[in-house]
Amino acid sequence: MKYIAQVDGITYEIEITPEGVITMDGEPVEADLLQVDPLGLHSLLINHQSYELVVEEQQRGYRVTLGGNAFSVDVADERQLRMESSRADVSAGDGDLPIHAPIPGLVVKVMVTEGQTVALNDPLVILEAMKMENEIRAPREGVVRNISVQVGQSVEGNAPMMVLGPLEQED
Amino acid sequence: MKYIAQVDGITYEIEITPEGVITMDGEPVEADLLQVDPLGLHSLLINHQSYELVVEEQQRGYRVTLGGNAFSVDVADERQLRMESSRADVSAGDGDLPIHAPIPGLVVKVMVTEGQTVALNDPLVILEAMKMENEIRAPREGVVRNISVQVGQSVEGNAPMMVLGPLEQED
Amino acid sequence: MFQKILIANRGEIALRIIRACQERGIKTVAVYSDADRSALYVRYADEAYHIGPAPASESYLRGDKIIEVARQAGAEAIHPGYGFLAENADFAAACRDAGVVFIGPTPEAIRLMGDKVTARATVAAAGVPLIPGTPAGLSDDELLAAAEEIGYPVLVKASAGGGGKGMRMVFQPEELKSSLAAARREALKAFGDDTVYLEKVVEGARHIEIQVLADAHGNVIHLGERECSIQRRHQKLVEESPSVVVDEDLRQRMGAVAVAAARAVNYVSAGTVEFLVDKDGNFYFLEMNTRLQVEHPVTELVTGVDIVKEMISIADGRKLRFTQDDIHMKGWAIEARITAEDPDNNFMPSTGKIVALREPTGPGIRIESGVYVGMEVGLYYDPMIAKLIAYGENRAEAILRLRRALTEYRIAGVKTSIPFHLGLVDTPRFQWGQFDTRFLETHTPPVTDDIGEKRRIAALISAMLLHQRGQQAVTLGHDGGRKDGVSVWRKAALLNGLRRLV
Amino acid sequence: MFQKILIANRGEIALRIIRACQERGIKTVAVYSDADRSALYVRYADEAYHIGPAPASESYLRGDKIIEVARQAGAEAIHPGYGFLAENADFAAACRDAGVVFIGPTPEAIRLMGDKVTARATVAAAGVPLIPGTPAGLSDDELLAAAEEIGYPVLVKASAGGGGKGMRMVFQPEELKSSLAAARREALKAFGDDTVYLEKVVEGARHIEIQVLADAHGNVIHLGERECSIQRRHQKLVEESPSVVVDEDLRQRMGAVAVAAARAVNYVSAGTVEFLVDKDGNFYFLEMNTRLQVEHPVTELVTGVDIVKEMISIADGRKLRFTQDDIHMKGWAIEARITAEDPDNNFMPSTGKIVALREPTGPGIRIESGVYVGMEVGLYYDPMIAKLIAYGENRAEAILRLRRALTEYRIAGVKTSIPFHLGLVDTPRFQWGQFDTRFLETHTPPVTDDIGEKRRIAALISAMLLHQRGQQAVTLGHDGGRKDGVSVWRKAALLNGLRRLV
Repeated sequence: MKYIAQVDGITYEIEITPEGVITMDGEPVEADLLQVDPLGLHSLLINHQSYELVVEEQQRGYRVTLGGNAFSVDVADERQLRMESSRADVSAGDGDLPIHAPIPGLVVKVMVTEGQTVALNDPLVILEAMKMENEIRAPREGVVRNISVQVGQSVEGNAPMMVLGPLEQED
Repeated sequence: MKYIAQVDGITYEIEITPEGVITMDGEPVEADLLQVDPLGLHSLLINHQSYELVVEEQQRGYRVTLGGNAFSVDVADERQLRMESSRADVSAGDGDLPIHAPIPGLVVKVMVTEGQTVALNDPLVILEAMKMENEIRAPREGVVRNISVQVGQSVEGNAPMMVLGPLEQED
Repeated sequence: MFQKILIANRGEIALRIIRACQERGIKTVAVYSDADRSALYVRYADEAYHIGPAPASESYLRGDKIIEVARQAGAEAIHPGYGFLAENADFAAACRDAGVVFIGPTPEAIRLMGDKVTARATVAAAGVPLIPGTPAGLSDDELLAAAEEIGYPVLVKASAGGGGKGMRMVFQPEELKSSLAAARREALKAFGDDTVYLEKVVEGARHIEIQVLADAHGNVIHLGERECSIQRRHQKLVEESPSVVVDEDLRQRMGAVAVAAARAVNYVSAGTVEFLVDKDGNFYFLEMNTRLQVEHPVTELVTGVDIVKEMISIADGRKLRFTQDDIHMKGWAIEARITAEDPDNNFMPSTGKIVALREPTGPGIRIESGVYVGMEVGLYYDPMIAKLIAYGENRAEAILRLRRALTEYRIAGVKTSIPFHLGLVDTPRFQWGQFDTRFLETHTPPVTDDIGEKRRIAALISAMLLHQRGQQAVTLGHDGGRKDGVSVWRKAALLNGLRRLV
Repeated sequence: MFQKILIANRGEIALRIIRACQERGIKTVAVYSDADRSALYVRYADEAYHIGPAPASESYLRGDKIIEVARQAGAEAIHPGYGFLAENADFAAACRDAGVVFIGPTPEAIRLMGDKVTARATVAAAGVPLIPGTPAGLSDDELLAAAEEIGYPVLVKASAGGGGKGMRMVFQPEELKSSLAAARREALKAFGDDTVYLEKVVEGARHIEIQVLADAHGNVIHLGERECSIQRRHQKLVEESPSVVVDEDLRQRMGAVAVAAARAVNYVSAGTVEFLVDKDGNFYFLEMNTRLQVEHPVTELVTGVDIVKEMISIADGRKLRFTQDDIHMKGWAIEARITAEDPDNNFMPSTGKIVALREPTGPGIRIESGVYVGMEVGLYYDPMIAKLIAYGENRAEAILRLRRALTEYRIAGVKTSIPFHLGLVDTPRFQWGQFDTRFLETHTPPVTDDIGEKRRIAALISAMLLHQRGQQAVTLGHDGGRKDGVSVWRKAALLNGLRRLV
């Protein structure tokens, strides 16, 4: 069976035979995997290199914690992917970028208005959480649209706050 | 509902109303119980006294670990007990005491023969485990019967090894 | 000695105080909000009382409720830890009025040191050197003028401040107005008082503080210095003792000044006098923290003095067991604050449930932690969830042990500052001790360089787990179908090895 | 320095050595049997190799396999830990022949000290005082006659012995014959050699040992003493450093003798010279352990020297970094061995799966542990699963910290020695330091006095859980139906409180 795993936008191809023999991106891998406790702690030996990982299940795939870093892995087998791609929607235009609240918090200040053009790293909103003010900055340039938060409002983590549209084309 | 709990041969009566109000052996108890993690760790506040306990389920009841001590608690509600007692067997005569291997191990020496009379604490069998010899001693006086182990044999934990019968009556 | 002490705090520091009490045979009373019913310190205390909902203002800041619990439980003294009510003079006074011993300084000393302006005037009179700056209470325009005189960069500070709240560094005149506004807004929210003042920025300055201990009989000693220059937005992240820039002569001079500052307010209990030390070894008074400090363990490790137990003895009216001559520093200790923040995302607070945990142990490692499996890390309280302290023969060994312990830390469910600390200990300038309080503004510690390898492993294990799930009909059980002691994976690995031999 | 070291051991000591390597930047290779695939040390090592089935004779004692793994993995040195191959001269020689550094003494030194009779003759020639006894190899009848001469009680000891195996104390002539038989049987099984000898029992004796460090350049120093008199069946249960009966003068005299003993065999690496000290301060050589000792952490804590890291440096050919004058003992350290044994049932080995675990932390506590949730504690290996070491300013503080840490220990799934240790620290004679090696034969530490209360609580929680299960239709979830932040139990408690007010 062939599996496709995506982490941080990078795609890996892993093939596993019914006997458990593994090939990763064309290279054979000698791996021994063991779940240590019911909490998701795993021990993995790859070509005798020892790794300890914590694995949590997610909607599709796993959240893997390894040495202080956490990775969200989207994994599926080939058949699954084929079925999904056949009914995939046309993806939204890549010009619109929704800005979500990265944490729950209190909106202390909204620093932009609709229609305003912002540059990379311009401050958009100040969210107060854990008694500290956190500046939410623009992840790229764009035009502010659909501001859906206002000062004094509490927002949940991941709540949409506004949309960054594409810069006006000069044509 | 009334519950009967037995620990180390001691019986406790606990009554719990549908609202969760608790009476233990006639005394009211103010208790707040919370399971902390999926491994069975519990926090219990009794009249504001704080206790941390690990609870494992057993066939009937629980194994409760509290501050280095582990207790096997046999607990049932009244209805259950009533049903059981109505079909209870006549218990075995209290003269026969089976001697089980307290641990798995290798039988290094059998120090008694069938028909032999032993006193309290007389050595019966030497079991080797974890590279140490462990003497299994008579838990009371009696006459040795049905020895079912022999030197060189490996026994499982809790395997029957022999029976201590009652001393011959002088009448 | 007290029979029972109430701890008016939560998290790791509550546990720290419980341990000190247990080691003195004193019973402990914990108080908890709705968010902390299952907390470690609640489970480790002898008694626990609920005091309100999660927001601190309705629970841990409710001095009245806490004193009431102390009465009800029969606690003779209250230890406030740090934060919450620790530097609240009114609470200390209310304890006194209620006949409960407040384990800390007098309300008067807290009040004198609590207002930064009064504090500076008080210690200056005792001969303590100050940083040039303005008085408090000036208008924005007056402050603009004063800033020109002091010279940029200047620091905007809240008069009632502490912990970096309401603090801003300003480099150019045109930034000052907006920074004043932000600082006033934060200060008003945090302390109910938007008074600010300006201070000259001591360039290349290192944050070095002196731990003092004072009893009620007029004896005051110091326990040497701690260096806390590794800060982000004025929040300390790493602390150590001793400091690479403090030699025995400077230590004795700073220590003498710190003792003088404590004497100036008739200080009693443990306290910390904070200084900035410039590159020429001049030092300036910053403020005095009239409480136990987060970073007290590094001092405990190098001096062998248990500061929390000494605080309890002092509150009980005992004389200090040490004179200054009894205090000797041996070895080196470094503390890393483990916070629920995402260092890869601008230290945004990270929330969630702790699903797995294994804390480092072994030689030279001390953990002060409030974390447990099942814990919900929320936004109600400070993001610091644990402290990792490494001790060694010298600074190099302490750093190596810290590094080793950081790689051993297993925590899943929230993002933490661990990757930041791992990067920091691999930074040559940190290793060489070459840094000041602005170090993190100019030096971004390297991120883990093996992130690509880790990503690959995360992908691999995910595919293996998905495969395993598909095979579940054949290989049941959480050990991956290990029935004969050999998993399907190891069998495959052996097979693989054989193939290669062919 | 070595790039990679193989650890030929398992459990807590393998982890201890891995940590030392990591702190020196050395990669580690673990080896494991079928029983240890999921062990902590396997997970914490950089690499891990399977070496055979669970029985030690087929895995951890297979020196040939282990050397082969070292070759395959490119490890330049092997640390044997304690037990298994640590005092196996043939293995040390095989390492040398294979071009792999054995981190320990030479095969010659191991051989000289390994045979107790040769060892005694060798150190006696160097001026080390011996206990009166017989030569080895006498017949039972000869030994019976010799015992009459030495005077009862006598100790039967295995010539190839160690760790209390094959050792018996005999009080009366009529017991000697059966004790000799038992000792020979145990010795034959453990060492493949049933040679025994007799020794006079030094009454009121305390077991006190001196840690030595020797480099390959002829430098030998000692790191002071450890007292290990708290023993059960010649197995150490508690160790401390310093000892209450050793003053500076005795320490220097014993230290000098220990250094002389080490020099007598051209000793290199860390080693321990064991003595019996009688009530008048006379001391007699017992044996020299030519390896790292289980109880080495107490010495590390009071001297600040990391013994394992020094062993690695010495094996690398480096000179000792210390002279005798650099070694100063500060504070007090006590170690409690946590074993999977049932102290309420004659210390029977306890097996099972660890279902819950929380190890103590905080000030002055060091844990060396191989335990984890999910671990199967079996009968293949030594029952010691962890070591709890408490350090304090003085012995009283160390004991109080040990006690505090023992009460914090949460471990479920197997019975452990923790209740024994809790009883011991509450024994006045232990607290006063008044004990000898036979202390536990005559003094049974008190069992927990609140056992009745604990039993009652166990009964109560069981009833509550059963009740909760019955109510499950109403109150789902593992938090006991806590939906609004208040459990059914707390609501009831509040109700209860209200009723009482009425």
